[in-house]
Amino acid sequence: MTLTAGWFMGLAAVLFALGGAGVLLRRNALVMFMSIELMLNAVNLTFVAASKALGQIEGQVATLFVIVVAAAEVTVGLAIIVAIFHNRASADVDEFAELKG
Amino acid sequence: MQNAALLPIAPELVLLIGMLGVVTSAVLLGRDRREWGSIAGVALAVAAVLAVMQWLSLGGEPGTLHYSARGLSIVRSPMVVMDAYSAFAGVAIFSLGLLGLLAAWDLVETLGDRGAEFVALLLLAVAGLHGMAMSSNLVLLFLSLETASISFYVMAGFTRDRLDADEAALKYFLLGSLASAVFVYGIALSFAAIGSTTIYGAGGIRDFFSNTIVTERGVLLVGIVMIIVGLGFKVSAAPFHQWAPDVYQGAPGGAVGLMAAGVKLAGFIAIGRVLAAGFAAQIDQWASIIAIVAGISVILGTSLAAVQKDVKRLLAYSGVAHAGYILTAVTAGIFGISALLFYVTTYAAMLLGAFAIAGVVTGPREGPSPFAAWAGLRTRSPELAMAMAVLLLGLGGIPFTAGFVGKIQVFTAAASAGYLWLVVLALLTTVIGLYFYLKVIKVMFIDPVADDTDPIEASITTRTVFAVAVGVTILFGLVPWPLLDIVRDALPL
Amino acid sequence: MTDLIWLLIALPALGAAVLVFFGRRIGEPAAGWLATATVAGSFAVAVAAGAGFVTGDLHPTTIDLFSWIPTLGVDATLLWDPLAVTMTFVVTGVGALIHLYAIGYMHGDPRFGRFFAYLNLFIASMLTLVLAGNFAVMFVGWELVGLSSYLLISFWFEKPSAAAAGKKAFIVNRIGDWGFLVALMIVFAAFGTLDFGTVFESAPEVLSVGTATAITLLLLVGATGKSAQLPLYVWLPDAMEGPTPVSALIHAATMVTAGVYMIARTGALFELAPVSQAVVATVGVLTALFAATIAISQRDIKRVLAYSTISQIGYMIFGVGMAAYTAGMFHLVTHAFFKALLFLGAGSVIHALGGEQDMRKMGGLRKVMPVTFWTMVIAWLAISGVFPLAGFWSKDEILGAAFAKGGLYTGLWAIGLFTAFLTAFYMTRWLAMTFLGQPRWSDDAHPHESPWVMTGPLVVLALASTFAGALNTPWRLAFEHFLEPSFELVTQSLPPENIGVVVALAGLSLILVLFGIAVAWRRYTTAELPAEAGRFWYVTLHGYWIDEVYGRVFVLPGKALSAWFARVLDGTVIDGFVNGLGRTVRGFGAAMSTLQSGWVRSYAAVFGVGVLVLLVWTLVRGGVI
Amino acid sequence: MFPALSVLIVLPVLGAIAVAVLPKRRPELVFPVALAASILPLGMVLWVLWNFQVGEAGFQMLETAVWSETLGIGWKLGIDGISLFLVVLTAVLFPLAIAASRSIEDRTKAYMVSMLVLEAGLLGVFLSLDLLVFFAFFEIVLVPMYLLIGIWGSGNRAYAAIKFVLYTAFGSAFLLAGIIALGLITGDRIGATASFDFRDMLGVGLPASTQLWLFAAFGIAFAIKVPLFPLHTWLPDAHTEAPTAGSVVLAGVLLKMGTYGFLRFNLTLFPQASVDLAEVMAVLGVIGIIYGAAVAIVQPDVKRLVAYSSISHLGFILLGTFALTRQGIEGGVFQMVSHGLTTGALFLLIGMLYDRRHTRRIDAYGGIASVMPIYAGVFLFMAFASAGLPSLSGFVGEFTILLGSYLTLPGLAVVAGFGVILAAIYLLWAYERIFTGPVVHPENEGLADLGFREIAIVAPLVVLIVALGVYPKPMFDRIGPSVDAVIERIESGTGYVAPIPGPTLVVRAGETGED
Repeated sequence: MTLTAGWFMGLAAVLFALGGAGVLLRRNALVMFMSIELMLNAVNLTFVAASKALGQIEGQVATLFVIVVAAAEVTVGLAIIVAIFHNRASADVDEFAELKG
Repeated sequence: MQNAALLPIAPELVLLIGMLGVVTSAVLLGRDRREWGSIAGVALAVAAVLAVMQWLSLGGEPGTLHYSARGLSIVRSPMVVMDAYSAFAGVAIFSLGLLGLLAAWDLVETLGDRGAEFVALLLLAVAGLHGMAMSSNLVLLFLSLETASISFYVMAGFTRDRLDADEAALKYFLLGSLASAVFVYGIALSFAAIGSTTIYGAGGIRDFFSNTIVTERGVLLVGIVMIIVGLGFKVSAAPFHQWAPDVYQGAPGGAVGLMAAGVKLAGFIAIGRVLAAGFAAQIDQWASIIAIVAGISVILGTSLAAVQKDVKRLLAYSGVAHAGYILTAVTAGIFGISALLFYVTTYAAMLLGAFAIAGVVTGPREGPSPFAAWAGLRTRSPELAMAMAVLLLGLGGIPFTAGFVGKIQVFTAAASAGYLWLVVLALLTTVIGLYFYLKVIKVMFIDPVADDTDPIEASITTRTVFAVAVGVTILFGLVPWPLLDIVRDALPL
Repeated sequence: MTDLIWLLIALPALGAAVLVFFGRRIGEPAAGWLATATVAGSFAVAVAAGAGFVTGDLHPTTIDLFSWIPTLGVDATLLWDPLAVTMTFVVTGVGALIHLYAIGYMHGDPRFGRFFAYLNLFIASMLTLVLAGNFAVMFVGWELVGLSSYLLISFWFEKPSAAAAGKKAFIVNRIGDWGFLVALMIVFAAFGTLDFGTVFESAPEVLSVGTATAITLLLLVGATGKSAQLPLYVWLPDAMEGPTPVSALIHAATMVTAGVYMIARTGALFELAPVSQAVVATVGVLTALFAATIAISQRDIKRVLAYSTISQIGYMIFGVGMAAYTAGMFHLVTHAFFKALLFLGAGSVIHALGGEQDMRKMGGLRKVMPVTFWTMVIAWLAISGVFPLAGFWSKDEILGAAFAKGGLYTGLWAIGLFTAFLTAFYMTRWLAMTFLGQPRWSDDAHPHESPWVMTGPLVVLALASTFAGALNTPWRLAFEHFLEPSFELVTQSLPPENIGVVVALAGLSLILVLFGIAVAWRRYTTAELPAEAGRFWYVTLHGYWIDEVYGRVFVLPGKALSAWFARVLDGTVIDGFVNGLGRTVRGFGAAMSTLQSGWVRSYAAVFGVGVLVLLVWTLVRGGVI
Repeated sequence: MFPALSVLIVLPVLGAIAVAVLPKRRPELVFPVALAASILPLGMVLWVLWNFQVGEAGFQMLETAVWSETLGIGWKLGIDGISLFLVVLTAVLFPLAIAASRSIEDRTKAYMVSMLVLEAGLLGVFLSLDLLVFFAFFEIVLVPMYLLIGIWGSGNRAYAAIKFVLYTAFGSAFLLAGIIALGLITGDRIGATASFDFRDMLGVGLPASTQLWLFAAFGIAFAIKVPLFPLHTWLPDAHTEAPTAGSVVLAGVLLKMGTYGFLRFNLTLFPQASVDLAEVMAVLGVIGIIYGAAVAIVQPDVKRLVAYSSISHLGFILLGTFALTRQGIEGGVFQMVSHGLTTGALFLLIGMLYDRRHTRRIDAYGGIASVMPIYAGVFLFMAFASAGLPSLSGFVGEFTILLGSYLTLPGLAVVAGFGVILAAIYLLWAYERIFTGPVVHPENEGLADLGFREIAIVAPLVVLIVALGVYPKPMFDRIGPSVDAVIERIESGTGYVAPIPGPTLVVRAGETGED
């Protein structure tokens, strides 16, 4: 059995789903955010796998951009989470439900 | 044309230079000096002028393709496209940005030395918004979208001391990141199916569809759905809309206008580019998805707006409905683009104006804007009340406002695409729309005056903003023909 | 001269207009004189223009004034023929006298001018009705007399009963008008025109018996309303709330005979519908009997006359119903004289007694009011049908015609004959209770004879009541010949050819009448009024409670239904649905807003579900899974 | 050529602007300026009336300015016999309504601006030949009306105002969908993206099923406006709570937008559907006649009573229209005008009483005729005019309608005739309770009779009502050709033959009865 691109993309899909489940199930903002990072990495895996299979470099380039974006999100995300922790001494997202309705 | 290579990205360059100028001058000037505001303003104005030049350089020939760069030697297709569509989007987005800056100025003045950061972020966000309009490459589109979004995450929480602003920022950030992940996953999957992330050029997405008969379309469809979801989230189409009310309500009154209007404007322009141009060949696949999303949006948006007691939340939910209305035009593919452009530009202006007024009524730093604060506004500030009334009527699609002309167009487009049921559904929800817009008018004009009867004075900047918004609403309601002629020509390639 | 027929209507109409606006300024008695002058002027025009028919020089003429409703082809057309002339004479002649009388009667009323405006309006309306050259114009007059009648009955509107009576009159009339209106619809559909000439001439070819019957029965509905016949007579007794000249003019002499006139006018249509004719005759004679039985026990001086009017018009309807048009019209004319006379006499009495109308508080007025009394004696004999006064000739002509027709009509004749007996009885009772016997009026009443403007008309009318019979006697059918041009298209029912039979019939009825008079005379010229106790008196005094029955059967359920419509159907059902729709939208919104819980993870969940649903739906639709 | 119709629409708008820019410190100028601004269109209308070519069936004084080729929209105005008198009615009622608004003290300026904008909108509705522009005017009317009811109304005004707007907007939603669909179909036929030109649309032969759908879409909007049972419950609330001028305009002109729409659009654009649905519509009309009248009888509020009477009267118009006979339709057009005059006058009169006593409850009055004789006289006149008394305008309309509808819908015409009886009942009973009898409430004793200004307001209506009742020919001469054109259009578009009354009708009825 050879590992075709399909396997990698399947793995990526599983990772993506796991990341999504993490967002839904974890209450800590940081962990949720990490789950999103996991999803982004699943995307990267997909890009790379497809790029390899198609013989296109475009996908690999895309991966770099996604990584950069993920990094940018981290900085901003952490800043926001820190600010909110500063204000409320908690990072539990279930406690932030002032705005609703 | 000489130096054409730089013209397509010239506005972005100007904005980035402006951003640097703002940050450095803020450091140089020190506290309590806000001259950097004019730098930002000039940058935005120059960007808008450059967009006009882009339009003119196309020589009135819609759809002339200009590449900004040859790209990497292996990649034969362009990253950036300059066509009538992107040029029009440029004019609209940069003008909106300028108005957004004016609207935010009251807020900026309260921010002290952090004001410059805010303005810099604003410029960055605007650059990102227009990047969405000119991207030929989906990854660049993602990048632009993230540039704008991340700036907005920060702007939403800029008044850090306020709990609701924090909450808004966190929600916006978490959900926005989630949506971005889905969006970029969609790009990856469509890349896997097509072999390109670029719309135009040899080997691009359009090229692929014109040369290939797609038989295995599973991955492609998943990709398209996820791209729609990602962009649909940005324009707050239901059921991906839930962030919008909370964020709009929690975000500072001075900042929320541009956040809301800008993202809608650029988001729909991107949707038009990606779906109507990029995936035009697959219209039979995605038009019905769009129709469903539009249907859910108009129903949920209006019925939820009908029960709101906060003007900003109400505007957010009505924005969901408006997203639905605009999406009805998307079902017609390329034939709905003119309608989409007309609607979304005028809508953005009205929305920005309405939020600007909210920023005056309940304060530029404040989040919530409950009805109680609006009661009897007519005595506290007849000017604001009148302007708000006009904007609300425009949003409600009353004749002789731009909103009416826009509705006519999007619904005509949808009907011509055969989605008559959607048109009827959407029109019925406009009735509910009328209900809640008039409810606000009732609060302002009919209900007894609240205890707080101090007159409200709007600053010259916000005054300019809602004056322009009201002007757009009425002018393009009475004589929409010039704009109609322009959007007719402003089609993507 | 016929070109100026429009003046007949225009004069009183102008008078009405002037008096409505300037009546108060013109004041008393000038306003009255002005009004009287316009009617007298009309009478003069009528005499001048109608004389030609007596000499036979003139033929029926149609005068087209102007195009009225072009889309229906309806013009404002007047028809000047002997029938119209007859009615015009009655309306303007009797009308002028009553105007004159009213100058005295209404003396001191704060709205003196307004009263004459209304009277003039009535004359103009009535003339429109009788002069109409097509159905539409006739309908105009038909409704306008209803209006005038409403205005005049409720003239003393401060009295709730008067206001209610006026309203009742108009509404009941409207019910009849509905029949008229529907008849016009059918006529228009069938003929394409409403013009009398065209309709009557082409009727035999155009109309089937069924259609003709429908039209004529609907016309009868109209006639029962206006002419107070069964079952729509109920408004007339109440209409006595109006000032007495009104009762005389409208509710005795002229307006209530409009139905008779209308049936006579449309005889060409009735001709084609024998069933309708029988129905009309039956309604007429039954009304005559029915109203006479009620008249017997009434105690109000005017109510007796009101029921008597209903009864007498029953005779006329009976007459025109069986196509005895001349006889019916003849009775119409004579009745106009003696009934107007009776009402004016009653008015004179009421006037003298300061508004008292209860006959039990009268009696013995003979000596105090000699002119009134003697004119009333003539009227009494005339209406009772005593030879040789007017009523005798006209009533017996109707009865004779019925007898001659035979069959069903023999039965009707018998009823009519019996009614003649009743008439004699109750009129004698009326005269006796009012003028004979002992005075029973209250101490503070100071009866006196009325001024000349009131007694003058009495005398003139008394003379007319005495001699009008000569118009048409079996030996000299002047009236019949006069009317001939108007009835060229119809076959009239006539009294028996054999003069001996006529005389015998007349003798029979005269005997019955004298018997009736005798019975009543014995009973009511006593010192003490007989106690009218017993079931018969009780039932008839209350008019068989027909008003109450109508109230229970029509008015109350109608109001209840309306209230149900308003409250339940409109308020609960429809508005409930509408408001419910609004509530549903808001309820849906509220339910959805619970999804908007504020928890970021639930938003993410909704987002995820949305993505999944869209994915599944797209893939299924795309045929992938 | 002189753009008379554009000027007509623009004049009130200019008037509104003029009122709006009046200096704040001169509040006394608002009323005269507004009044003058509403009289100007009346002068213009008289000019139009004078220059109207009698005997011409088509649109006159056409103005065409294409706005957008691609969208097929343009400023296209025209007037024909059907719209002419509705325009006249609008121009006549507005000055009177404004003149009757002296008692408005709160935000007078905004009030007058609303009124003038409303006038422009209504004129636009009747003059537009482009369906989108028509729709724009149709819809814009909601805004000033909402404000008029909501701000200057009485009692439960907020509810009434929003109910009015939502009801109408609900219908408009379908109307707009229908217009868009029809515009696209039309564009398809003439080789453009879309065309909303009414005259282009006339050239499109639609299949019967499409006609049915579009008829329904247009019909719902117009049915709500008319209003037709059971879509009528907005009307009593709106009429009752609106200020006097609002009620006058609402009943006098706004309702006519519905009947006008049916006649102008449904009948001509969807002839087959009109023929197929004629009976249904007529039945609804007749239900309205009886139901409206029946409910009017028991109303304790005099304004509500007149409001329900409007439902009844408008039912007549609908019956006449869908009888699909010349007489019925011409009568309908006539009745639109007549009802505007009589009901407008009744609302004006009620307003005058309301100004004095601030109640509309019937039982708060009684014996008013003794204290206000002139008022009582005028009121009674109007009541009879409304009840269709011959020689007044109401009769001409109803009579023509009934005779015309009997030709095709005999049963319904007969039932509709009962409406005439009921009208007498509710009006006279109300009159009896308000005006006759003794003065029972002491607060009514000192009521002043009509003043000069008030008499001047109602006098023109009295004159018009009598004039139209006695000599309606000039109106019919102008209405007739245009209605004939409508009938011919229905006949040419379907197998329908409009009956000609007279002996031939019997034969034809027999023929059609067999096949």
